[in-house]
Amino acid sequence: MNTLRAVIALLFFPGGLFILFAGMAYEWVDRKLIARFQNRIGPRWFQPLADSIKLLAKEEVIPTDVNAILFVVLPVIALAGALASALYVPIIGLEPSYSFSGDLIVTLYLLSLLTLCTGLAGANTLDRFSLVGATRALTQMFSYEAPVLLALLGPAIVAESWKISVISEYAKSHWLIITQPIGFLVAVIGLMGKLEMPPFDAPEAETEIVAGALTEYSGRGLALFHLGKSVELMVGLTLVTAFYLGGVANPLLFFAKTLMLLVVVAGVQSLLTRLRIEQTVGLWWRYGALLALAQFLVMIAYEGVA
Amino acid sequence: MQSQQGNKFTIPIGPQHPALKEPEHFEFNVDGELVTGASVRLGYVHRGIEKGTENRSFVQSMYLLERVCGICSHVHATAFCLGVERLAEIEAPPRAQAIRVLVAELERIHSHMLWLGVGAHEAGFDTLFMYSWRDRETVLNLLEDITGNRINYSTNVLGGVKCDIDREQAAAIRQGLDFLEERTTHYLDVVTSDMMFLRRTRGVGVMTYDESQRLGAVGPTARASGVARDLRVDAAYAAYDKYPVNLVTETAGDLEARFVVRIKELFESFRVIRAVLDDLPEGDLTTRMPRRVKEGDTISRVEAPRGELFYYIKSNGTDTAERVKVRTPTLPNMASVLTLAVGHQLADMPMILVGIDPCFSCNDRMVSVKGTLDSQCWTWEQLRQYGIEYYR
Amino acid sequence: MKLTTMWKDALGSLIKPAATQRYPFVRREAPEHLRGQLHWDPSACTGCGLCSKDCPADALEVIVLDKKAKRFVMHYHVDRCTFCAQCVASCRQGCLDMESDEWELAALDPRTFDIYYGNEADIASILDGSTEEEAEPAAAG
Amino acid sequence: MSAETALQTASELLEQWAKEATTPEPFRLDVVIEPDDLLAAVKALRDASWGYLSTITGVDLGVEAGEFELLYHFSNGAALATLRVRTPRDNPSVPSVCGIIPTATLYEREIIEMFGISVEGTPNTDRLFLPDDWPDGVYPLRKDYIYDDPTAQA
Repeated sequence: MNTLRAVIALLFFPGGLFILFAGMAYEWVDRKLIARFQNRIGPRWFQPLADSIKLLAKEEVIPTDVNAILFVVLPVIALAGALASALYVPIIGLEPSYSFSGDLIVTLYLLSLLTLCTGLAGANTLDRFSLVGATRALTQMFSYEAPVLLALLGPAIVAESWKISVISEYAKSHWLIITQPIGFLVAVIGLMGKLEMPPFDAPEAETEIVAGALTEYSGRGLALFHLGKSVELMVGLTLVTAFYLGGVANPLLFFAKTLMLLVVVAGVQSLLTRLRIEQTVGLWWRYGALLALAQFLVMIAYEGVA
Repeated sequence: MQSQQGNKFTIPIGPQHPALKEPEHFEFNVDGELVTGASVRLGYVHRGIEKGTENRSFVQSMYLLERVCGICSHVHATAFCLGVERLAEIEAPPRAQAIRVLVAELERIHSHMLWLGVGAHEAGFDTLFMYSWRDRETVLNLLEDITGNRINYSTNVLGGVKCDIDREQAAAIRQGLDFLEERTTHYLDVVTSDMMFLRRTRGVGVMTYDESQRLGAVGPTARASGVARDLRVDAAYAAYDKYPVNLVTETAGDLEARFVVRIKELFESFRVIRAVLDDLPEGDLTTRMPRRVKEGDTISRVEAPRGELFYYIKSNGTDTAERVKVRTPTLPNMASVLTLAVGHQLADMPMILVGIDPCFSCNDRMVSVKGTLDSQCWTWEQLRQYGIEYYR
Repeated sequence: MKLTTMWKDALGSLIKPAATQRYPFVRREAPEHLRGQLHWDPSACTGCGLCSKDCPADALEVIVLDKKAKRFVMHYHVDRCTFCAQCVASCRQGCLDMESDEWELAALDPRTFDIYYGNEADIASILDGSTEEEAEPAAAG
Repeated sequence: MSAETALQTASELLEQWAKEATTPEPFRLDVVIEPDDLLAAVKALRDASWGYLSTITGVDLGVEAGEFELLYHFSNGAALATLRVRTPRDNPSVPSVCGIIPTATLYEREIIEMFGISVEGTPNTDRLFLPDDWPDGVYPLRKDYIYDDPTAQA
């Protein structure tokens, strides 16, 4: 029975197919919202699915002078990392399928895998746009990773656990957005940086470096990277909601909360201008990291007093 | 101008690149994210227009020249018409001249709003891009209503204009302008107060007054550096002496100043169009134009949305021009871009390039198609055959 | 300096209908002066050929069958036409007109772009005469 | 400075090299000079900061005339000064003005490609407009160039 449960969890629900479709749904909502903010119609509901099917069905061109194995495997790892991370988070407010003490750290690293793979994929090809994109993607990763980690540490400390389920249980009774507003902000903005959404889309700034690290990817590889990104969007939103917006609860309410968060994220995306890479790094280290650290210290001091 | 030797890493931008919707090849040598050298290769859309005028009549040449540029087509036709009319010693009636000014200013609005969107898009601010292009539709619809075409209006004929403005159209234009004026005020606010956007424009790509003079920049690019250079003021053509334009200049010389100059010029355009509508002279639309034009040469200059447009027309006494030389405003401004590029961030390159409002097809006017096995030069018949085969 | 200046537009758009036009599902009415397909009224034509002479795109051919009997056929290549209306301006008899309602001219078959105006019998005689010429490139492709 | 005074200044500046000076149109001054005097004349205009170089026009006067004419157009507000330089068809050559006006390089490269006039001392002679495999020695804006078949010419 246990094996069957594992197979279902991995392939159908909440991992595997479900998370793929849910990720695409979130991507659609994101695109639709941005379109509406820009007074456009936006895509129809099946557009992300249609895009993925089309890309998957297309020929994948492997450039000469690249490591072909790496070229093919990297997108798979990226998607696998994103999918695996979904097993440890309370998707649509349900209990995570797997849970152990310290799963928060594992999840965070699984989520970073996508950026890492993107960077490697860019560095693997000889294309100049890819190289510049890879450099930028990795630079950006190093700038937001530390503040985000600090921001997510906050809930972990007050809940006194590294286990996602414990933290979200704690968050049910404590709306951490009120007690740790800076942490919430840093986490949301960090999520946007992770997903390379505007204004942090310098690594894939199309007017400068075409598609950044993924310029040489076409067909299947590109589809897998895109799917990975959609899944991460969903996982990231779930994580932030579970930690800061009242934890796991009624699935419908939980879903509504993630959607509200998505509206905010889409609004920020459509209203802000892209930052240059050095501006992004400056922003994170000068404000993001310091603020997160300040809040962290205040929290430790508070815990010490209490 | 040419690329510096000992380059480290060359980033090609174009001929196919999402930043430039027109084929042009730039090479930027970069050191990390810093640009250390820049060079350009034009000609990807060279259509042989200058040569083409040598075996076409003046009437046919006008339409060919109008297609030098898709955005500022009217100014090309106007420059050519004014030049040929001067050679033929006729003058278009006042009403025709006023309508030329009217369409030229509507075209300037269309061009500047297009540029505003492109500039915002290059900076990664797609919302401004979408809104400015949405509002640009207003002016395109007006142009369609007046001239019959959305672009390449073909308003001019030698000796006058084809289309008239009736009362209904005038009312529609006024209504459209009111809407645009309100929106333009808003956009001026956006480009001067949006913090994130200013981070990408303020102090970027600065061209000082002296540099601008030395490099011979023209149009809004020069005016953003404080150079008072505008042919509508300096050498009023068509009916600009009757409907004077106020010069708009800024002194900062950076990208923000270029945005501000262009948006402020929009207000001037609104004012001029209203002045034309208020005081549109009555009379004929055309005068009779002789088919043969007297021998001689003339220089015709008009202020295109991008700057000074220069036409040299030489006639040999037949109905065909001996030589037509076109110098579009992008060419002198291109020199300024390549000089400015050095020392800037790679991320700023598209912005600086777009800052001059480049129009590459304007630069390339001379017929070649890429893609045959042995030659890039195709004859017209081959080209036609290729097109037929391709779509069969 | 504000963090963002366009938030009003963005939020306002959420409740406004989209500016996108849903062509071809919803069609906007064409403006009165739109230049669409060229029409030729043979009654006043004198066969002077000014229209085809001035056409910058070689889109017009006036075929004179019999000048005295006013038997003219106009061969109009829609695919070459640039809709500049110079022919309309050049024609002194006012035979030419660009219709504003016929503007959706795209077609899959290139033959739809060859339009003949004139007396049907005349057109038939011209088509018979030129069949040999036109058959050749078709056979080659 | 009004256009009249500007033209007055220009004609005084260029007087010593002028073989012939005409005013074909209002606000225009055409000065015919020798190719050897070109640099000095351009420098004189430049030093007096008289306008800017609008463009360089090349004109093929025809095979019979046996000459090319280059027109250096300087603009200063409404005033236009044109330096006319003639060079023989069999060995066309003019000095480069890039030393004085660096931005002239794009115009000079166009002249080189389109007319095959050698511009002595221009910093860059790479192809600017024509395709990479355009045959050498074929110059499209010359009058004896046949439009239909560019590859057949030599």
